Amino acid sequence: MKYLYYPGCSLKSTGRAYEESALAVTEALGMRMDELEDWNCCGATNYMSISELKSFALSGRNLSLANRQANNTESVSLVAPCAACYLGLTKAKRYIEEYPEIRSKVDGALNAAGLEYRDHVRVRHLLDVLVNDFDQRSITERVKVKLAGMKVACYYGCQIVRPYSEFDDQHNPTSMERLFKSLGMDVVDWPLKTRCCGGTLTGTVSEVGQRLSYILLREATRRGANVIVTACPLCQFNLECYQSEMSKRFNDSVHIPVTYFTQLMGLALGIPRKKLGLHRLFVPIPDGVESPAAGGAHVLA
Amino acid sequence: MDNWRGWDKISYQSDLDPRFAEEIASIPGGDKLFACIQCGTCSGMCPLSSYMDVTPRQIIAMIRAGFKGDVLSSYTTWLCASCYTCSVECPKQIKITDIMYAAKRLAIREGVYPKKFPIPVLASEFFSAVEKNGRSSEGRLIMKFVMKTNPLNMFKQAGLGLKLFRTGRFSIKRESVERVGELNSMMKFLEMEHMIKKASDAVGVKEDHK
Amino acid sequence: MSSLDNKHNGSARVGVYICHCGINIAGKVHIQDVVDIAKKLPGVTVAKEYKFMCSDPGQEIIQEDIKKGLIDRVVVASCSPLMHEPTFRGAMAKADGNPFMFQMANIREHVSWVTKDKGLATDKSKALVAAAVARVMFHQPLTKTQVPVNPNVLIVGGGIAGIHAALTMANAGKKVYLVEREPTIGGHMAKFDKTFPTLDCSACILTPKMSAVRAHPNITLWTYSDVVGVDGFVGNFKIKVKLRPRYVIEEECVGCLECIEACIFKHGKFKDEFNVGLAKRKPIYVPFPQATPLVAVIDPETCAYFRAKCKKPCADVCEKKAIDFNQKEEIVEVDVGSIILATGFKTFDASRVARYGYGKYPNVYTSLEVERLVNAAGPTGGEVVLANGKKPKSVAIIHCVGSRDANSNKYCSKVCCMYSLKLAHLVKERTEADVYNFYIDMRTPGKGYEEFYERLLLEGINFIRGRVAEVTDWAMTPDEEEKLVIRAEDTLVGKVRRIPVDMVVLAVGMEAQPDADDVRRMFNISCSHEGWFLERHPKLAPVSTLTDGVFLAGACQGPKDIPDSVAQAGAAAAEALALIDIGHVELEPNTAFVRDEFCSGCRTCMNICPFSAIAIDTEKDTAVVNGALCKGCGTCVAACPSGALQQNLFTDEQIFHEIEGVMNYV
Amino acid sequence: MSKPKVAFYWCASCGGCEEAVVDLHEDILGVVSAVDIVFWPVALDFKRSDVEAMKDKEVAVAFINGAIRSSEQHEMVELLRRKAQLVVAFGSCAHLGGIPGLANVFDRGAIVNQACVNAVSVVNDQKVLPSEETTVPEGKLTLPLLWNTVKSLDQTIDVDYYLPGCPPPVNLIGEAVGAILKGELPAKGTVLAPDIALCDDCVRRDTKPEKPALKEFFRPHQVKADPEKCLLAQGLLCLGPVTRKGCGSVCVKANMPCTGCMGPTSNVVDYGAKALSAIASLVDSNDDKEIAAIISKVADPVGTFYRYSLPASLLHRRYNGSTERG
Amino acid sequence: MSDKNVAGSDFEPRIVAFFCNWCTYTAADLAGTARMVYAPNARVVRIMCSGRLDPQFVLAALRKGADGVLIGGCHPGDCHYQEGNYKALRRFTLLKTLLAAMGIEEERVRLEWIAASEGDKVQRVINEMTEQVRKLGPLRLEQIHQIEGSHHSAAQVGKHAVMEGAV
Repeated sequence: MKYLYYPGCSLKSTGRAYEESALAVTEALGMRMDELEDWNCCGATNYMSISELKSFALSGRNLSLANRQANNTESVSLVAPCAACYLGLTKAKRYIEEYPEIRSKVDGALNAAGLEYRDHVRVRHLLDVLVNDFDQRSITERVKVKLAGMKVACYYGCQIVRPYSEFDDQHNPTSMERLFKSLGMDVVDWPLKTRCCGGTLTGTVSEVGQRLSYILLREATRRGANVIVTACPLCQFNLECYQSEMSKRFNDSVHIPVTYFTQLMGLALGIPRKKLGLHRLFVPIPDGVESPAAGGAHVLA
Repeated sequence: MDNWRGWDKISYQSDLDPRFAEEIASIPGGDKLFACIQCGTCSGMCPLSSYMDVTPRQIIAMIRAGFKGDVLSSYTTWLCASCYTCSVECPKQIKITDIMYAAKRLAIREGVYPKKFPIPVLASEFFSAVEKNGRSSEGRLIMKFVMKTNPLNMFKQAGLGLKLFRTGRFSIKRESVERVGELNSMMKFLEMEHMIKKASDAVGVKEDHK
Repeated sequence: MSSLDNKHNGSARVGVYICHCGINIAGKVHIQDVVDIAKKLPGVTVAKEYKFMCSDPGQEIIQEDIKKGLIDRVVVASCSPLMHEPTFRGAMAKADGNPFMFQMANIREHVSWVTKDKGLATDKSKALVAAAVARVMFHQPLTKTQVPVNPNVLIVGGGIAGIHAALTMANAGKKVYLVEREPTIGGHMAKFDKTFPTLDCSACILTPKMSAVRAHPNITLWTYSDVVGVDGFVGNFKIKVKLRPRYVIEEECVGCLECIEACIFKHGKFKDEFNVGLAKRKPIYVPFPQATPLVAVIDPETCAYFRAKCKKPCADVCEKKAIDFNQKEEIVEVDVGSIILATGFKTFDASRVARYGYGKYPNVYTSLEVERLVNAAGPTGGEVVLANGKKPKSVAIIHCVGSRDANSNKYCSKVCCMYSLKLAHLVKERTEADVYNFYIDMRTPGKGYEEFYERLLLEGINFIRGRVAEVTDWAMTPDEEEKLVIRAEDTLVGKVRRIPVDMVVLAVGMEAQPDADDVRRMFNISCSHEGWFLERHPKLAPVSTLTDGVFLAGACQGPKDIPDSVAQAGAAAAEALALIDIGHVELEPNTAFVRDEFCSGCRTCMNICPFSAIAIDTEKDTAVVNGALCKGCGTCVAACPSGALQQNLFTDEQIFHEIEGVMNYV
Repeated sequence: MSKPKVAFYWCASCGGCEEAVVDLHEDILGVVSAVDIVFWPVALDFKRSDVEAMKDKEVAVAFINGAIRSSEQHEMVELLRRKAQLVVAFGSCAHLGGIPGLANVFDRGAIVNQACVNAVSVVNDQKVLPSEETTVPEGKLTLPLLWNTVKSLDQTIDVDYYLPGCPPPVNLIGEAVGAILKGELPAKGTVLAPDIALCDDCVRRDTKPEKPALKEFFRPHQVKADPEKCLLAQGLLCLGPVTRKGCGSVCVKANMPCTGCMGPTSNVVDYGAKALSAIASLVDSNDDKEIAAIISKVADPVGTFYRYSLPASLLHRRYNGSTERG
Repeated sequence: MSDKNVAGSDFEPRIVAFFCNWCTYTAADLAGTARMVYAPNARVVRIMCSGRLDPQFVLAALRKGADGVLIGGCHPGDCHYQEGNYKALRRFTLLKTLLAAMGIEEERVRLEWIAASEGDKVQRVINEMTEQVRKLGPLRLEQIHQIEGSHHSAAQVGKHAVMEGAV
């Protein structure tokens, strides 16, 4: 299986820590993941509002580049850590392959640029790869640090499960919970793990968007979580960066660390905090939660 | 009675656009829209429906009935955060999120979206940046967006910006693909296709009238 | 191809009759054009059109032409042969023509109803008529064979439909074998407390019928049994029934239930299937006090004797020595002439709709569970209580769970609106809780049904038009704490509402039995998309199937309430009785036959006959077809390497000419 | 009364049919004494002009073997048709198209290229191909046109009777000639052989199981066939059940499966389709993958089922797609 | 029909459909009852069971001018005659290899399992096949043979195979 890394725009700016931790974790697991050369925007949510076809063509270019970079092999996964990119690419692939009229236009556009579309490339979310391509026991064995007292609320958000749930249950996904149990952490059951965080509304119509995020944070806290992990740069941004604003707006004290799932995972695997971009958090993971693990098997028990 | 602001709420058939539904339904898989039984699952599931001026269910009904103006100028479509909950739970498997997109595209094309509403502005800024450079530069996008919608917000958001800047999460560097030419050729091709289609549609319309 | 050229009966005189079927055909086909073409076809001596060929005057046109000697064979272009072939064959026979000198061209179902363009529909009709004419030229006079009908009947399923059919047949003096797989008959109806809209007690009207079945001299009742084999054909089925061991000798047991009392388990410990898991039973049990037969059954999975050879207090206490741990499964074989399938339905598995929280939140119930809760004979003695034993103060009833939903079942289950109203009434009556009914459309067509809806409206039940989005347990407001929260759009108001309740009732829809596909295979019938048994015609033959002699009753054919099930059971019984009354069935003469002079005895045919109807005549060294065993599929004919085997009504030359006919492009 | 005149002619054939006539041995003398052979290019020195000089219908019977695949053969058989009262298609090739008929899975271009350029034994660097007309200093030279499609005799001229077989069995030839001489002729178009399949007098028939179901097919070189048992029951594609008897089952007696040279019985329209149907009916599986696997063992279905009858089949020849027609 | 010009753009495929009486023919009736409009290009020949389908019928249809042949039978396991459809499948599998060798495109001869309840499948399959065959263009073997047989007057392919012995 060959992996190509599709960062998308956010992982190069607001989501830098996601990129840092994702690359650190995959490296620690011995997984090679080259960056897709000259990738472009996935044509996500906002783009779709203006031109659907152009959005598909943009994703078409990424898929076509991936195929070329993988020398046309049939077992290449284009790994997108960003949920919106994952959906943008998945949706484009589905529509291109399902609707001949879209296919012919995308083909035409790609040909005009000297590119060619092939069905081979699999679009994968990083979570899918880490949960399903690795034996969870081997991950347990690699745990170097025990994160005492961490009660994790796993937050999936929308777009890795909807509308296509390719690697997990649509209504009750459990991939992240399984992963964090393998990492020896307690997970909290909460019913809102796939409810929308508000997306870009937190910035555009903030009174609405932030309320959505606030509901999530409040319920997670109420259910005993002391850290939330996410698998999407926008979700992480919304849940973390507006906490002080929310506290004012909703007259409540909102204070809970929100990390990328790869950051907390990296911490358990013993990767230095800095390498995981943990210093970039607004709400830090408290110092001293780490203690050396007594060995993989013990963690499982 | 002083506060009574009466208006004629009746809708005349001549004010409706009977082709609106067909137009929206022409998106891939869009014809399922006609199967809607108005059960309201979409509105019930929608995390944003409580903030919308009309519910998603009503949007479908309005599209079907030809209330083009009301649909395109409503806030509902722009509040849709594309979480796809409605699409997944719809008992008739109507691709409601895609329909919202279709309505947004039409609103922009016809210039009838709620003008001062920030969301279409963000979408257009995002679109033009990506179309030009192939990537979005989040920092620049946010700045431009704030300038265009509510410059005063710049000060309100200064704290957040500063924090982002300090943690290395904010940059105003312009991001771009290397081979911009490739993208340009692709977009040109699609625009040509679009123009050809429009032209031929226009001819078709003319013949219809004869 | 010369084999297809002009080698028909030179003296053949074909009459072609084109039916308008009102405007059904005439609206889409230029009838006169078809008549004109027909007139030009070789062998055609008469070509006519008429408004309704199947009507008496229509049939008389054909009969007169036969009597006048104008024609000796007939083509009718009208509807499907599956619809009216018997009609026209009958008409020919009445005029002393041979009914098999007949061919139908299906220009309604296959043309006028499915074609948009009138010109194209006309062209297609012409071709189908040409094909029928080309083929009928090679028809030969044939006669039907008659076989007697065995007057016994098999009824599968002992719910209300099976019970009613069994009693109807038995009262008419026919021998009935009633097979039920549960330990008792009664089906779903036995679980209900009241029936809508009259609210009369379900048990009060059902149990007398159950007892009547048990007591009837003409009914053999096999409970805890399955049909495992079906062979033969209409009038002459051979049935194999497996009687599972219940470890209690049915003939000896008097139903005193002392054994249950004596069981080493002092209290029920295992899932009580009859109470849909709301109560516990012992390893030895009767499903409910009015079970029929009232004979205990031992579940070997849970009985301690089977697991550890413990003491046998149940056997010791039984004065009749009815308990027999050595009982073995038994296979009985019976001959019947007709079969009524009344295998019923199952309720939708509510856990498939994850967002309603069934299986996750203890106070989310299915409607069937609430039927047991409101039932005075149920696990709570008719008290509607929550998992913690308290009475609910507010109850939401969600309609259409597993119905009208492309993600589960597309169809409307037909009974849920009405039973939801009934449950709303009963819950309100028992608990005085606030009851909210969430519905998409309120469907109350039926005698007294709409009136019942009005009664509930007046009783103060809340009706909210909107399909519930989700049932959750996270609170937004203080009054939502510790409650189940319903989120739904009140579509009539146009607002999304959150309503906290104590109890949620999911009105689950009806689904085909999970083994319906195996059952239909065994009985050689079809299922619809949704898995319901397929009737022969949705309107005109709603209780018949495509397999002669097999009839349908009750919800195995589609969602039905009690009155509909009973009505259909009566109809199925009437169909079976009609068959028995005639006393014989006529078999289509479409059997295969060997032309000895061409048969080299190569045995290719013997290999593939599924009915072992072909043997070698050892004297002539040729194959011979046993006409009584041959079912007329024709697969041997297709295999015969030298064309020696042929099939009546489907000979090679008939089909070759029909092919040439359909290729008649004008 | 003069002796009836008889003509023999060969078209696209191997010459085996001519051998068969000679194989009549001393019986040929009887034939020769009873008839007057007026045309037999392979044995006697007659010219086309001799035939052209005859009156129409002057020849009592013309025996024509070989398939028809060139303009010359076509002209000759039309000429013989005019001159003869009866035409007998002699042997598999004239009857059904025969082995040369398998050329119908190719087209003329491919055949000429193979024969004149690509065949390993050919040296033709300039890739010179035969053409209908060539101009040389001495003038114009012409060659007959090779047809794109091989035809059976009755696809080119009207045929009265057929003598099947590759070559026709001697006894059938004798009986046919006898019948003609005596004027005891069956209906026109009859195949002059028994109208029943080979199994009818196959010595191995009784060894065939009641249900001859097969899980595997073999080609003759893959197994050592039991010389007593039904070949089909051993998985060998013996086409005896599909093929007219009359040959004396010589192949089966030699432990080789029947390949069908006698053609089908009169009830069968398309030999190959029927053979295919019968063989597929023996496949013992209901699983689509297993069925495909068993059937994949039938090598070269056209060559197997239409070895002698492709031109006379319903499909007649390979179809080259809608773009290449004309 | 407006397809006199066989190679022209207004080509209308001709499809002969052999439907088994119990499943597919009934399904076609159901499509009719439900008024499911579909392409008029397929014309149905009813046989009692797909097992009756002699491969000769397929070739005869093609020979007589069909551009495609559709065979419809009950789903595996559903045959009214226990396993006639499996026999059809065995013959069809072998026939397909033969047709491929004869240059007949795979899409022209199709076997479909269509249950009595699947009226919509009849509609879909016929529409789909009509379009596939339309894309392939005409087959029209009969016309090819006439063109190639222009050397002489009457093409008499299959002459030997006169059906004898009245049934």
